[in-house]
Amino acid sequence: MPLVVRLRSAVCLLGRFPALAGVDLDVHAGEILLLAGPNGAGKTTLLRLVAGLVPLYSGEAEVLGADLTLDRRSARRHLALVGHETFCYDDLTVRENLRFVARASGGDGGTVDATIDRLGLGAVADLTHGKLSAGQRRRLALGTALVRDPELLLLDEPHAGLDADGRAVLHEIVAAAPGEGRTVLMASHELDLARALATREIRVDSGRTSLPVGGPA
Amino acid sequence: MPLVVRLRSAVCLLGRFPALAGVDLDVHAGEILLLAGPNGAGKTTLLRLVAGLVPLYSGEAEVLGADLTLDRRSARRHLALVGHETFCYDDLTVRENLRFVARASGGDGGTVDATIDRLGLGAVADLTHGKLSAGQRRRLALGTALVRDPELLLLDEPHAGLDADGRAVLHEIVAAAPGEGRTVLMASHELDLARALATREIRVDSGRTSLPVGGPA
Amino acid sequence: MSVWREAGLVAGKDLRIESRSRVAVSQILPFGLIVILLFAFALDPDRGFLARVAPGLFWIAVLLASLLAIGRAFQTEEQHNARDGLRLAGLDGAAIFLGKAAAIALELLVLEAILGTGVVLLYNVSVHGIGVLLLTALAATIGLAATGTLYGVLAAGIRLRETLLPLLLLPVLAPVMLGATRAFEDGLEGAPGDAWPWVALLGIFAVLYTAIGVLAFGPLWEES
Amino acid sequence: MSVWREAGLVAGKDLRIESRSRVAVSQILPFGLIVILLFAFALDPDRGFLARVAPGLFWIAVLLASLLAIGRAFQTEEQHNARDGLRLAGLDGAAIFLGKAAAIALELLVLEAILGTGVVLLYNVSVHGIGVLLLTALAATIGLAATGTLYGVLAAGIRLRETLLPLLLLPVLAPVMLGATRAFEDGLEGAPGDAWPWVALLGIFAVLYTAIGVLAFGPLWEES
Amino acid sequence: MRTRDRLLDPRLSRALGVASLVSLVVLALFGLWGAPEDGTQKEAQRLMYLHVPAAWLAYLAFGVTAAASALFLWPRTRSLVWDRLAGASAELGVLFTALTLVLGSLWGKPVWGIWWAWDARLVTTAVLFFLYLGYLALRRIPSGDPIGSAKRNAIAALIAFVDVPIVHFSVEWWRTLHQKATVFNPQLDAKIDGVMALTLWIGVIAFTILYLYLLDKRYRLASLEDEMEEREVEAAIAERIGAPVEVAR
Ligand code: HEM
Ligand SMILES: Nc1ncnc2c1ncn2[C@@H]1O[C@H](COP(=O)(O)OP(=O)(O)OP(=O)(O)O)[C@@H](O)[C@H]1O
Ligand SMILES: Nc1ncnc2c1ncn2[C@@H]1O[C@H](COP(=O)(O)OP(=O)(O)OP(=O)(O)O)[C@@H](O)[C@H]1O
Ligand SMILES: [Mg+2]
Ligand SMILES: [Mg+2]
Repeated sequence: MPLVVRLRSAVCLLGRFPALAGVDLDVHAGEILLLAGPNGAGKTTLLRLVAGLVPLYSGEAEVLGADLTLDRRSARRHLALVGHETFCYDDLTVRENLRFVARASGGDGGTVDATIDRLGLGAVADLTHGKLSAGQRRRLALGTALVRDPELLLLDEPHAGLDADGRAVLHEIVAAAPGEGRTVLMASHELDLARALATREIRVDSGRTSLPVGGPA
Repeated sequence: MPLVVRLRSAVCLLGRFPALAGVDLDVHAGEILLLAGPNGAGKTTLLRLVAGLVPLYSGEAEVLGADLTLDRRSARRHLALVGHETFCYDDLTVRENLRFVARASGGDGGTVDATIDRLGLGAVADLTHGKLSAGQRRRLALGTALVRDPELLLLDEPHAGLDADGRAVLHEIVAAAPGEGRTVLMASHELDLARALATREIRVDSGRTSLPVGGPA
Repeated sequence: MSVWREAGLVAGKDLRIESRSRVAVSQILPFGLIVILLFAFALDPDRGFLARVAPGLFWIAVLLASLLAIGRAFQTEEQHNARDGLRLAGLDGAAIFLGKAAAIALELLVLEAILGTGVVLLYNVSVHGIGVLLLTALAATIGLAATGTLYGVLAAGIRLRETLLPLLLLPVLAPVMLGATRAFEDGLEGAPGDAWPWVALLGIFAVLYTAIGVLAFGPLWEES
Repeated sequence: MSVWREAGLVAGKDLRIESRSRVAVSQILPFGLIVILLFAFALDPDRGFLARVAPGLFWIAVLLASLLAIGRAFQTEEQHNARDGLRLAGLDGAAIFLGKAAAIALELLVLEAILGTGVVLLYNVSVHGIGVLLLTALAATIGLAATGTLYGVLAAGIRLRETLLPLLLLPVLAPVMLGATRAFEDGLEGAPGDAWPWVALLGIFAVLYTAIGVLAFGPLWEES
Repeated sequence: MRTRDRLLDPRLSRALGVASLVSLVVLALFGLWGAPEDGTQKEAQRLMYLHVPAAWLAYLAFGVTAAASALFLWPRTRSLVWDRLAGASAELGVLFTALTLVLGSLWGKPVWGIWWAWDARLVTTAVLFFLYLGYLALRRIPSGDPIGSAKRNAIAALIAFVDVPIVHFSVEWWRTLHQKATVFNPQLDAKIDGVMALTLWIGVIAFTILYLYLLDKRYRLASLEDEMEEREVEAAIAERIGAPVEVAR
């Protein structure tokens, strides 16, 4: 199976601090890979590197066949990131935010209503982002990733802030991903929930990936 | 035992939306009370009302003996809130942020170093808030609450973003609270972890509190 | 998807946000009007050179208001890191540039029309050579919007954009302001012949910066 | 804890944030200098009235720069909702007001010294009556800082503070600007006698707004 | 909170409406034919009978706003009635200020040869206009706390009122193109022809009646708006609650 992500001795600097200090990582198509590790380990930085949002300082990085040092845009087109922030506009409604992302990614916005239903955002679909509660925002963030129908789904602590119902929806989405042709790379501190989903787990610590824990290699 | 929080038909508007639509709540001294409920139920609004950060539209609210409609300041002095945001300055370091809060609350900053140790922030104590990872920020937010040595501790999803180690620290802090003369009011979606701590649980839904679930009344 | 469709999408989004928040209409416009009032006050009307310096003051007011408008256009991208979302969407850099610049230019044109009316009434200016004035305003506005958008992205992502942007922009926009002022002066003095070189200069500036923007915005946007 | 200690704490925090981020030094100051340059451009030095209108232009530049400084002082309170943290700390409203205003006034005084030097050099102004000028600047600065802080909190918490603040502040500050301009004119023309009423007016304004601030800031801060 | 929902008895209000109509007609008769033509300004001077009352009524309206705001801030008289009154009066004040500016400009063209001059009186009046526009903008910002935002509004109104004396004394403090105070001069010794003075006073009375009438109407509108908002909120609460929930303590 082809490699979706391939990192070799990848180093990323935040300011002058090596948030990633030489990471090696292979992610295979169809995997659900869990990144676990303590606060400040570099999980968020790793996901942002793969998404092409922070630059590579040294080493090699290939995502969806594109070399990140040469061409970040073509990889970005086919992946989606749910980060600590929502990437949404405060003055647009839930529906408008989703439609904008869908159309900007080249779609026609036809899946927006289905996504709103799937995420249980029906009641707040016409409320602007600025008025949403923390959990409603997390659901919307998940929605903006789904409407793009990505090949690679990057999730940064997707459980945080979601209620039981939201977690069930998240579980269902991630579990269905391989069947829909998606690969998932997920950082989480909800180890029990995340492990129930993951096909493999990798530990990130002090800006390095260390021996994989559990799951098939 | 005296009532720490007493709400009667409390209504709070966000814009024109009744985020709290008539809440009755009694919190007794020394309790660890868990607020559970779906996304958008009004938990954050309830905590912010008790903290005197959102105004009461109608109803009665008394916190630590002070009537919130007349005097929010004197209640605020003796409580602390760990909210979705950190209330910190991006350009101040962890230590400076903690020292400012401690001194602004009338203390002399003598407990700052101990708090840094307790929360495992030693390695980043001289890093500015802007550079912290998500979990490090949550720890700092917890720290700003602790240095104030509050009688009433309000926690809004304190588990979110914390790693295993951070959760252990949180657990220890909350469990020790009654012994240190603190009352705790906590909203959380990590029900297993939170229930292990709580002495009582109340469900919040659609801006109302409903029947208590589990725990002694 | 064509660049034009993408540009339309971005411009539509920005204009919709403006129609919700009404920052330009209810805040930037009054700001411009008040600046015009202040100038008049500071320059002591008795001495009677207000009408003579009206073009310069008008363009300073437009410039200051447009700094606010540009700041606002990039502020919306920074809340909740929307900029990262836009980068992930994979829109063409040229399209983002054209869309944002078009939205800003539209807002500025409305602003100029109203501020211009204000200046004419308040500074007691008699209007001649309306054609020259309109062309000047159009060329200058395109220049302002293109440069502003380009520099807006240079300053974007920097935590202090709000205060840094004016610093970056003012020196670059000084020539636009100078050219537009001279063209307005000549136009108002009934010497449109003298104005044309200035209009041409503004036109060149507008084309130049639009071209630079179309080419450079993509890479800048990706890196910022 | 005394009001003065609390005010010192707040001022110290704000000045420390400034010393880290250097917004005032590296961005607001250059902005002011560029505005002064722009005026020179727009008002065409050949006609030779730059020196005469120098006081007015100086105070407009100071005013615009101080809008930025005030905006910045409240922007720091809005990141991560720091304002809520400050409210929870239970500081006295008067102390917060005095602390923030003092920090702003200090920054503005430095700014004025440098911009003033710039104006003298660029506009070719000859300086007389330095005593009047210094007193004027002091009174006007206190007035600017007090009013700015008071209005800063009126607009605080409103999502569009950045653009609303200038709108609210400019009309209130117009009299300060006028008074300071006239006092500078009289001072520079070597007629300090004419300047004193203006200085007195500025003094009254400063005292009045400081008093209003000390009384009103608390309730405003609590409600906003 | 229950508050007074009308300012005046409806019959009194109706009477005021009629009275303001009648007095405006009398003013027109006196202003256009009764009062003598001015020696130097000719017919243009007749604008005074509108311009000056408009300016004074603007002062009065802002004064009422300030007084009502102070009454709101005073804990013993705190009531939303004062907030509503302050808002209604400020709107009328802005209206009268706009009228003063427009009429002054119309008058300036024939007399001074220009629509607008950079004169202290004119500029401070314009500043006044913008100041209260800002105040009205501030009032419109929604908040879930009627008392809290009323407090904020009240403080803003008191700050803004500082400009009113500045407008009045501007002609004394600065050399101005605009006329110095002739009626309310520092000596309180009106220097004005008898019939002219009478006409001016008719204008002031007519405008005052009109102001009271409009104030009552605007207050009524505001209280209806508040009532409607209250009902909307109650409906929203009922909707949020949906089926009755068992309440826990
Ligand atoms: C846009 C232009 C003008 C504005 C904004 C303006 C504003 C005002 C204001 C605010 C007042 C009230 C003063 C007070 O009692 O405190 C006033 C009064 C008056 N104005 Fe004007 N005015 C303007 C133009 C004119 C013109 C063109 C004339 C005639 C030459 C004029 C003649 C007067 C007179 C006679 C009074 C009454 C003075 C007194 O007895 O106090 N105004 N104006
Ligand atoms: N400019 C800087 N100087 C020094 N250290 C920095 C700087 N910027 C970021 N850091 C550090 O880099 C690391 C970034 O970690 P990252 O956000 O990737 O962690 P994470 O694994 O996502 O943690 P969390 O679980 O808390 O979200 C943190 O330890 C942070 O303190
Ligand atoms: N202006 C508004 N108009 C309508 N609804 C609003 C407005 N502002 C907030 N809301 C709604 O008010 C509710 C606020 O809920 P709150 O943030 O207290 O929820 P929560 O229980 O903390 O949820 P979460 O678990 O997601 O954090 C949300 O349902 C939100 O959609
Ligand atoms: Mg992280
Ligand atoms: Mg919440």
